[in-house]
Amino acid sequence: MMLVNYIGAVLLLATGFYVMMTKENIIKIVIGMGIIDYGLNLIIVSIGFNEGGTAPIFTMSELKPGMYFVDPVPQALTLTSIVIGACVTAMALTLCIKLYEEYGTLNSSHIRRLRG
Amino acid sequence: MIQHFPILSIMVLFLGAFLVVLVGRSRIARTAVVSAAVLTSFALMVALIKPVMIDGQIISYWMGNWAPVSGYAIGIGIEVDALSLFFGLLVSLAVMLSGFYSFKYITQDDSPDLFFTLYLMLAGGVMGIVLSGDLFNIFVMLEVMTFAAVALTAFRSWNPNAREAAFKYLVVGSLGSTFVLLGTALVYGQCHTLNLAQISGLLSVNGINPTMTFAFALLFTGFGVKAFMTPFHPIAADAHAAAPSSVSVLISGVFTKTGVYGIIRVSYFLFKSMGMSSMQTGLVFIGCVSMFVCVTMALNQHDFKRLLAFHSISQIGYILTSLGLCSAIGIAGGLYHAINHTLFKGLLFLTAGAVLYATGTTKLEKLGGLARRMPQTAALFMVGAFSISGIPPFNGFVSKWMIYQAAYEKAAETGSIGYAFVTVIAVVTSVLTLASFVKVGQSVFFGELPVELENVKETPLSMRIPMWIMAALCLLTGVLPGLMQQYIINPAVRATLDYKGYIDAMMGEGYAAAHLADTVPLAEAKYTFAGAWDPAFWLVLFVIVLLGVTVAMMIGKSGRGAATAIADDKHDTFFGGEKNTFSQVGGGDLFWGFKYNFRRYLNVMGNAHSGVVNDYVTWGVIDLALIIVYCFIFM
Amino acid sequence: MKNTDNSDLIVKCLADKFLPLSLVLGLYVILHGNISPGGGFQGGVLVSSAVLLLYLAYGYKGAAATISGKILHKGEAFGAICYIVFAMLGIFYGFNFCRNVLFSRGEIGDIWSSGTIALMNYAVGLKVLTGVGFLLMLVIGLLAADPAEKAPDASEGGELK
Amino acid sequence: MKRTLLVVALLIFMSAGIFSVTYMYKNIPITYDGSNTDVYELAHNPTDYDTSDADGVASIIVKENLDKTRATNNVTAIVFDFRGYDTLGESFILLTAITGALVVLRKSKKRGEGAAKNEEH
Repeated sequence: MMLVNYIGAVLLLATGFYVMMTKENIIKIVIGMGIIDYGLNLIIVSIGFNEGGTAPIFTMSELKPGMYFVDPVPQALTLTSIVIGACVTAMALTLCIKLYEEYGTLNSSHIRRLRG
Repeated sequence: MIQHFPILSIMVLFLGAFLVVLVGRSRIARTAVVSAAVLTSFALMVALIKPVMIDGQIISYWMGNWAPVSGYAIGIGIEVDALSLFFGLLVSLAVMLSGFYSFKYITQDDSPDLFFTLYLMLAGGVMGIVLSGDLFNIFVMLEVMTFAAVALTAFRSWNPNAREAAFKYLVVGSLGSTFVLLGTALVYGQCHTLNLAQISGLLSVNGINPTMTFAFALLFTGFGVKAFMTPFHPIAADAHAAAPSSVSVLISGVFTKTGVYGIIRVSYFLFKSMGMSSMQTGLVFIGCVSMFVCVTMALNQHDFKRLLAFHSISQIGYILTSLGLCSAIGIAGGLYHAINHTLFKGLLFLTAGAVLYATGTTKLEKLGGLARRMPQTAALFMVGAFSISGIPPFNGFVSKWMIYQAAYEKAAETGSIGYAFVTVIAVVTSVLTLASFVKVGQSVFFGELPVELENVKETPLSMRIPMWIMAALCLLTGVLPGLMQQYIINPAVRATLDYKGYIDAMMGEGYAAAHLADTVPLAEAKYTFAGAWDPAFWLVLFVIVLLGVTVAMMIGKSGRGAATAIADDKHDTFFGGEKNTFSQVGGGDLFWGFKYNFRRYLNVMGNAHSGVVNDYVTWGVIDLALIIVYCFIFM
Repeated sequence: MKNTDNSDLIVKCLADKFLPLSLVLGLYVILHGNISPGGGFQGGVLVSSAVLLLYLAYGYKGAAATISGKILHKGEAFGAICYIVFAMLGIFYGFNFCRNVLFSRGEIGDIWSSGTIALMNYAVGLKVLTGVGFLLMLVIGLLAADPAEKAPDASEGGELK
Repeated sequence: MKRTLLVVALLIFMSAGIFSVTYMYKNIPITYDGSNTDVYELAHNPTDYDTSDADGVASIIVKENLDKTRATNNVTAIVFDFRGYDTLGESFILLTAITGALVVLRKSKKRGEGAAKNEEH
């Protein structure tokens, strides 16, 4: 079960890299960065998953003998990583807006004043 | 009390950042807040020299008192050993000097409150990285640092290149963060903990399996992005050129050091891969490529700051090379070069900022003859150029000598021709560095003064003082290497090579002995110097040469030589402001022969630095793939 | 995008009804963050969605008349300072940074059962609701701006003349 | 040429990644083996619960959480207490990103003095 998640995460990462490497539209590059974030979040949460575990909350009335939790640490890490991913996207999109204003294009092969 | 110092020196920077937002437009309050923050941070770091560097104490500090339970580190730890403190001192020193410089420098831009907020965030993030003892926390602070650096790169709204540079920087930088986070996740999957000391212990018990090899490659490449090692260096050049100069100081002197610090922690401490000769070869190879490629790229530049940026990465190549040699003198040379790099590179960027402040441009073709108008800046530039080119008695000489010696000893020890070749590359790079600084000096400070720059004035005193301090430190660290080694470098070298104390301080006494039983130290933390290199002699020699030049100059001016040579523009060279009538080649084109002969190579490199962000990502991913393959084969 | 100012009556009415709801829901999530799923971040984002509702109903001018970007920016810094101060309470109490003091009051499951965790939660809530609200204000300001006068809101937090 | 290199690099990344995660799935024990931590027992008797055979930070955190911090939501306890410092950093990131957006979006302005701008390359 988890193997599918792991492999899916690796494939998501590879897709993100592919998008970032080949797509010339800078908005698509930002989308590629987003895909990479999802891959990362998926792999972190999957590392913490535990077959048959419940949400790690001590609600006294619902706990039954023999129950166990999934790993809460990766969930906390994922929360942090989601916020960081959102910040990356926000920052990159503001830069895209400005770049479009300045260059009149979203094509990354035309946004290349700095070279050589 | 003393155990609170590291966290306070981080938090004081962040608090300063938020207070700057709150005080808003009041200039005096802002200056006071920023000065207080950077001074307190530096003072707290200096106060730690005595216990950590001299007494050998290691400060471990658990956030919220969550000390390890049943041998597992449940909280986030801050740990300061000599290596962390070494980088902490470096960071806080550069932040302080550059911060004082920016008070005046930034008056040419709007919204200084935002500038100082981001500036302090960048500083706090870097401090957070080098003092942290937790892998995920390092990632978080890495992101704080990256965002602040990206925003500061885009800060100059009047610079049309700033947004482009920032976007490239953000894309490639987030690629590096991705690698670091993926590596962290895989390490958590293996060790079920995020504490550096515990990971180090558990990894040597469990051994290296394929997952950990993959994680190592990812972490190494991720920190390599932060250090701008070779396939990632174009973004560094863009960012340095677009950012305000005081931020360039931080990006080159401080930001890259976190990458170096991360590489040391990952390869020496976490995975202990530096014991393998294959990994040493790999790091030395990366360092040499960075060193050589960037110095040749620098020869071809026409922008002052962009040229300095390429030199910055070239010097990082020196540091990586000598760290890859994995002998005591190699590490000592690398760390010494790290501190020198921060000082002389900071000085050079600040002089570039002074030129930009006074003239409004950094194009080499548009500058010239500034030595007469800005004599102090010119002198400071000379100090920086001498230091970076490794001319005694300045500090670059000492560390470069140590690196040459380390490479040569490694060659003698292993009997491999490759390491001897490394020495050759290092020396050649040093020569090329000197060559390109001759070019910069000729085209910025000497030669003919353009008409537009007639009214240029020397920069204000508040900008010159930090530069003079840096220049003095350049000379001091060059003249007093014994003192530096005894109190700063050698403890850090010992901490790099013998990390059992670090693990014990973090996880409790005996943890290292239980987990690292059969690990032998990589090398003995002792070294001696070869050759006649007592810096005092060099200082005396330097003073004699300086006196000789002065005397010759005075004799020439006294008119005695007028009988044989008529005083005209032709004999007026090298003090700035002379006419270009008698020189066929302008300063910016000084090495036309070299450029012509190497035009194929330079064309290839110029095309590789295409400026398209997709290409940079592609080089990065290809580099990652190469490192993965290398690690899977040899590790 | 231009005609958002004279928007529909239905949208206005719905926004009037839903704005308090989203505020209450967001504040509930912030205030109960330490004992139920959610927390400062999620609740803060919920509250800051009020900015979007205002924008949908009344356009950028309506939103800017109600909410001051400058205050939001300062509020964010204030929230961050509060967070650091609550974290530093540990040092004042003789423990380490980030130490949870004032806990062990009340039963497990009460709001006050978790000491400074709750306070930090609220500080993060304040920080996120102001921060994300400010970000949204910036972006809708960009959407609403005429090509002639770009991003009038951007001067709110910065020091532009 | 570049295209080929790109595809090869991606294939290397994918194969190495899939190999690594498969190895991790097969040979490395999962992080927090639930059967070792009976949370029902723990919830009713938090102080005496035995964690000597811990298999990761998680089992200790779950136990210490109920014993010491008394927050019922483990994730919140980790986010704000055990790893509160990370959350601090996370909120710094948010503030940095927002300040960065403000810096990028602010109106562009001419340089104060010295008319020459940084020209095109």
